[in-house]
Amino acid sequence: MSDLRALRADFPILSREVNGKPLVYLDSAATTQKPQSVLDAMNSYYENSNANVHRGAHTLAVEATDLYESARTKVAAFIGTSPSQLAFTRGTTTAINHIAYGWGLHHLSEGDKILLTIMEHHANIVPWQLVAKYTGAELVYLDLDDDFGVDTSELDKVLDERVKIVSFSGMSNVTGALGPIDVLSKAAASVGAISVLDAAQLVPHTNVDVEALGVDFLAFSSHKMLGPTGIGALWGRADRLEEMEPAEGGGEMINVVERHASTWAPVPHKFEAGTPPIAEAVGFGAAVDYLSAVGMDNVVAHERSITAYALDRLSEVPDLTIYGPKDVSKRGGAVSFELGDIHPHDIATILDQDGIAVRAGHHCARPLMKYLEIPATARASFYLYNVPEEVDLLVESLHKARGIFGLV
Amino acid sequence: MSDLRALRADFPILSREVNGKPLVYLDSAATTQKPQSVLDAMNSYYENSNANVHRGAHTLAVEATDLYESARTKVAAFIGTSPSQLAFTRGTTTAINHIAYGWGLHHLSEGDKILLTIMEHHANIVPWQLVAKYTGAELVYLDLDDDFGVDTSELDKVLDERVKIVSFSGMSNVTGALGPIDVLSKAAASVGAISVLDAAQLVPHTNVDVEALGVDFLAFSSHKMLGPTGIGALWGRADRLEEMEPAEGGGEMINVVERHASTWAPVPHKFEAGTPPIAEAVGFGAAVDYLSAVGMDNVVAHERSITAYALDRLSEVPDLTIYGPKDVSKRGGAVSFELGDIHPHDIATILDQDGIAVRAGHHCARPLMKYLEIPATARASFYLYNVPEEVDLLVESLHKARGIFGLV
Amino acid sequence: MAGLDELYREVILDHYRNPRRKGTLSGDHVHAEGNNPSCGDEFFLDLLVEDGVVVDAAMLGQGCSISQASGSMMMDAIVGQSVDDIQDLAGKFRIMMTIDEGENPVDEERPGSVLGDLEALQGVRKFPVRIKCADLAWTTLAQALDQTAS
Amino acid sequence: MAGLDELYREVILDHYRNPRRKGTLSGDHVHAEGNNPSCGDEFFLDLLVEDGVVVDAAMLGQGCSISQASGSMMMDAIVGQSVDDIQDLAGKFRIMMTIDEGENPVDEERPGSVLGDLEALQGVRKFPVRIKCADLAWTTLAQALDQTAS
Ligand SMILES: Cc1ncc(COP(=O)(O)O)c(C=O)c1O
Ligand SMILES: Cc1ncc(COP(=O)(O)O)c(C=O)c1O
Repeated sequence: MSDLRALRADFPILSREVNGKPLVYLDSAATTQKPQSVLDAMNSYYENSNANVHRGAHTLAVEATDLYESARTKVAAFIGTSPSQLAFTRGTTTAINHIAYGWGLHHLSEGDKILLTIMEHHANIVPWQLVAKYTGAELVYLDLDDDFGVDTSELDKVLDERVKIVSFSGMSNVTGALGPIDVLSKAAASVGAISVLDAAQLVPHTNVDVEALGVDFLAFSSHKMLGPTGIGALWGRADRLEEMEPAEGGGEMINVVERHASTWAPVPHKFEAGTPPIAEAVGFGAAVDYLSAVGMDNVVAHERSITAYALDRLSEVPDLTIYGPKDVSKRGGAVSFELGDIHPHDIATILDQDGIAVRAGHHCARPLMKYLEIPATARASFYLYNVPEEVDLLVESLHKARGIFGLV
Repeated sequence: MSDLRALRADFPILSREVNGKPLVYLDSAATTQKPQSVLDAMNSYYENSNANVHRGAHTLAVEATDLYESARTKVAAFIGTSPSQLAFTRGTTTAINHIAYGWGLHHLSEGDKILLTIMEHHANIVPWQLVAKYTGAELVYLDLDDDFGVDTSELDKVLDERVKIVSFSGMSNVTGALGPIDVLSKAAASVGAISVLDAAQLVPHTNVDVEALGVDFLAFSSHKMLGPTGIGALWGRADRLEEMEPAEGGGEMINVVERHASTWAPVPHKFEAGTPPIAEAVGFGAAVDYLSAVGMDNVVAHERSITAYALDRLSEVPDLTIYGPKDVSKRGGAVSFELGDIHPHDIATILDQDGIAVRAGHHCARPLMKYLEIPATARASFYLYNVPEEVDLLVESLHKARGIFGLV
Repeated sequence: MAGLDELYREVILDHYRNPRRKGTLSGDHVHAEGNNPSCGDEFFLDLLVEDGVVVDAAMLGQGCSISQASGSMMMDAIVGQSVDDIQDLAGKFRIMMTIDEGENPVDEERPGSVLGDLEALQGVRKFPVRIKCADLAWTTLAQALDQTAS
Repeated sequence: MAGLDELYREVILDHYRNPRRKGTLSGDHVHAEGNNPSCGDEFFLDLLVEDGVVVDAAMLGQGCSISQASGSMMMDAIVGQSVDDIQDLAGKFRIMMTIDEGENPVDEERPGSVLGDLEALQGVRKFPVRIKCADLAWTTLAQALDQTAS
């Protein structure tokens, strides 16, 4: 197991106790913890350079603008692209909404189709439902195969020229399953549709070279990759960004504003209306610096081995069912499970008494839950700071839950 | 002069130097500096309680949710309303876009009118241009009177049943002029239109009792009132929030998501799609705590006296023209001016050499600049941490600028 | 672990696993649906009220042990009772479940004397995030009773 | 204040206050418009190119001393020159204005020998945020020349 144990000291929260036990944080798919360097970068911004960006000739404004734009350069470089193709948004959700309003609203008509998969997060469903309602387009879903992967075998049946958008997740936040990026981006291109990748779980946990993925747009969130809340990013192919309209209007994103009409600033600024999340960009930049210093290959190796260990250990627990691929090459570190007839919410409560943080519920993926015919799951999810002992504690606490519920 | 001088020690950045001189920060209308307590609150959140909100049964998730929701309660209380009427947004710009998309798009038709004033910030123009384009509605502007106030004398001429939205600023970020809130909110109501108040400059600088203002919606930003970037708020009358659709779709804002349609969470959650700016909410809450501890009446008194002093001292500078009301009861602390034929950008550069930060440009209010027939202004703006000596330094540096440009 | 023992009492697990009056009513009745979007718990209630008395009731639901046990216990507690008595009971239940509002009506000396089995839910007070689980059935009941009132 | 003296040289203030070739061209010409949205500076350029030579030019603009002086100096420098020479000049200007790209072509020993009055803009390098002011006229020129090329 690639040992990143020493990194734990960089994360202040990991030394706290919960209910008298050391915190065992297994909820990184919801949001990750932050290293001190990310907090330091934001504090330093506020204590030394805080000013509004892009509009000032004074020193602080210049420093703030430089910090903001160099954060853009860092985050872009992290996914292998140029800063001119990366707009900061509030998060994955906002990025997908921007694509829906900025591209979808202008390119969809009555009877057009938006192709999704049934494993999507609400963030990649609801925005499309909204623009579908406004334009008369229709949502179509791909279901799953037996191993929780997206079933692309029937793609032919749904794929035609009416499909204008194919939007799908790179990694499910429920099952951990990787998305068929290659198949779906090519399928989209083959009928002239755009492909949109929800990379909220992908960018934090894999080595992404965005230009090589073949997709047109990609969205991700800072808070799921060691960075602060309040910021995320929208990447687009240069030509797609050009043809996309801004979803929000306001300051910064304009070229010339007249009483009755305006022209837009160049990409990517035309997608950044108003005062941007400046300190958050600085923190996001520090987060990718941190991940780069660790090395994404190490992160991937570490997560794989801890996930493999967890799948292994969990399979020892009687009555436990895992919802997700067993093969670690087909999945990330989000592990959803059920334990007998103990409701996931009860599991989470019992584990919490041992200081263990797992998520329980529909994980913002209700259509998937319905498809799997389960109301909810408990989910443990791992990141670079988790260690195998934490898996052991999880398993121990699950045995305790069985005891409390009298499972034999 | 209400002396808040001692507060300066709470703002770490105020002890820095710029170009070898102590920083004189006169750019608070663009963004304000942050007291240590705001940074501490965010650090403490990240170091102790960081988790995603609303979806978890574990301790950190509960703490994070409590902190997030109690921030909502604080910010709501600060403007005299209940938390159920306050949604967090990315800022004023996003809040106004949400109203434009969430209410405007659904209530405007061809030939309807949106009434604005010519002193609006781009944030209160461009979103309306966007929905006007989508719906066939039309923008109408009120011009200014001789004292830089909005001229409401011709209101009758533009007000009719086709006016569906009246959106205007509570305080101009360029001239400092207060908006005619009472007149315009009543005028809107008289024709069944909604009134939207851009309070980006109002909430930070006055004692706002939102329920008494008579408007339907109100928007403001955290970063202009000692809080962090990345967050702001949208307030609405309860019935208006009910009739407003969500602008963004995603997690958190839903009740039930099915494949083809969804229902929404109750107000205000239906306006908060995705992971919200959690740490930012905590910081925003700490910022209103700070302002409340100082007392908004003291803030207002302090700003009035420093603005009066500045108007006075600036009037001594030859060739200097102020764009804005002279009467401090009609204005806030944003003071725009021209100095002979020295371009505002050159003024800002010269002042910056003395450590003085002022803004130069169109201040995101190009239609106003065009109306005033000036390309740009220099703007000094004040907040609770400014002291009269800083006005003296400003005046001194302006004399120096006259020298460099050979004005006699 | 004291907390957990108080939370997951025997009687709660029994109601969770053997919910009373599971099903639907046919014929005349009012129907209400409740759900907790944050955890996905659901509770569907059918109620037959005649002359101010709940004469029959049925429930369907899914969710955690607390939400389902609370619903099942509620069924036992309301059928055969007058709407007025039920409102009174609901008030007492609400106070019992509320951390800092009013005095807990439960008589600690004589367990079960005030709210019957429902008193087993007291342990939930120590788990604030689970209170809304216990409340779900009762907010659904309030909706159903509102319909009979109008 | 050394920096400010270098920035606001006499010749710059002169060009700012007395811009050369202010106005528009009538008859055949190409037209280009540039602006800096962040500060509001504008520069409108009319260019008459015949047989690869800029034979006439006129400008209108508003903005700071740097942007307007840079434009005015550019007018002096380009009228009567071949497009090739102008491209060469533009390249040298760009290098002079760029903080860390290539070696400054300006001959410090013999001021004015390479770029004429334009060399006065060297002081702008110390004020990075003002570089785009100095560049505005030149990016507008590039647009205008693009039109003559096609
Ligand atoms: C009057 C006014 N309205 C709106 C805004 C936009 O606020 P933000 O950039 O925080 O969205 C500003 C500040 O830039 C402003 O001064
Ligand atoms: C797969 C996936 N997509 C989208 C999102 C939404 O991200 P955010 O809430 O940061 O906007 C999440 C996380 O909640 C996710 O896991």
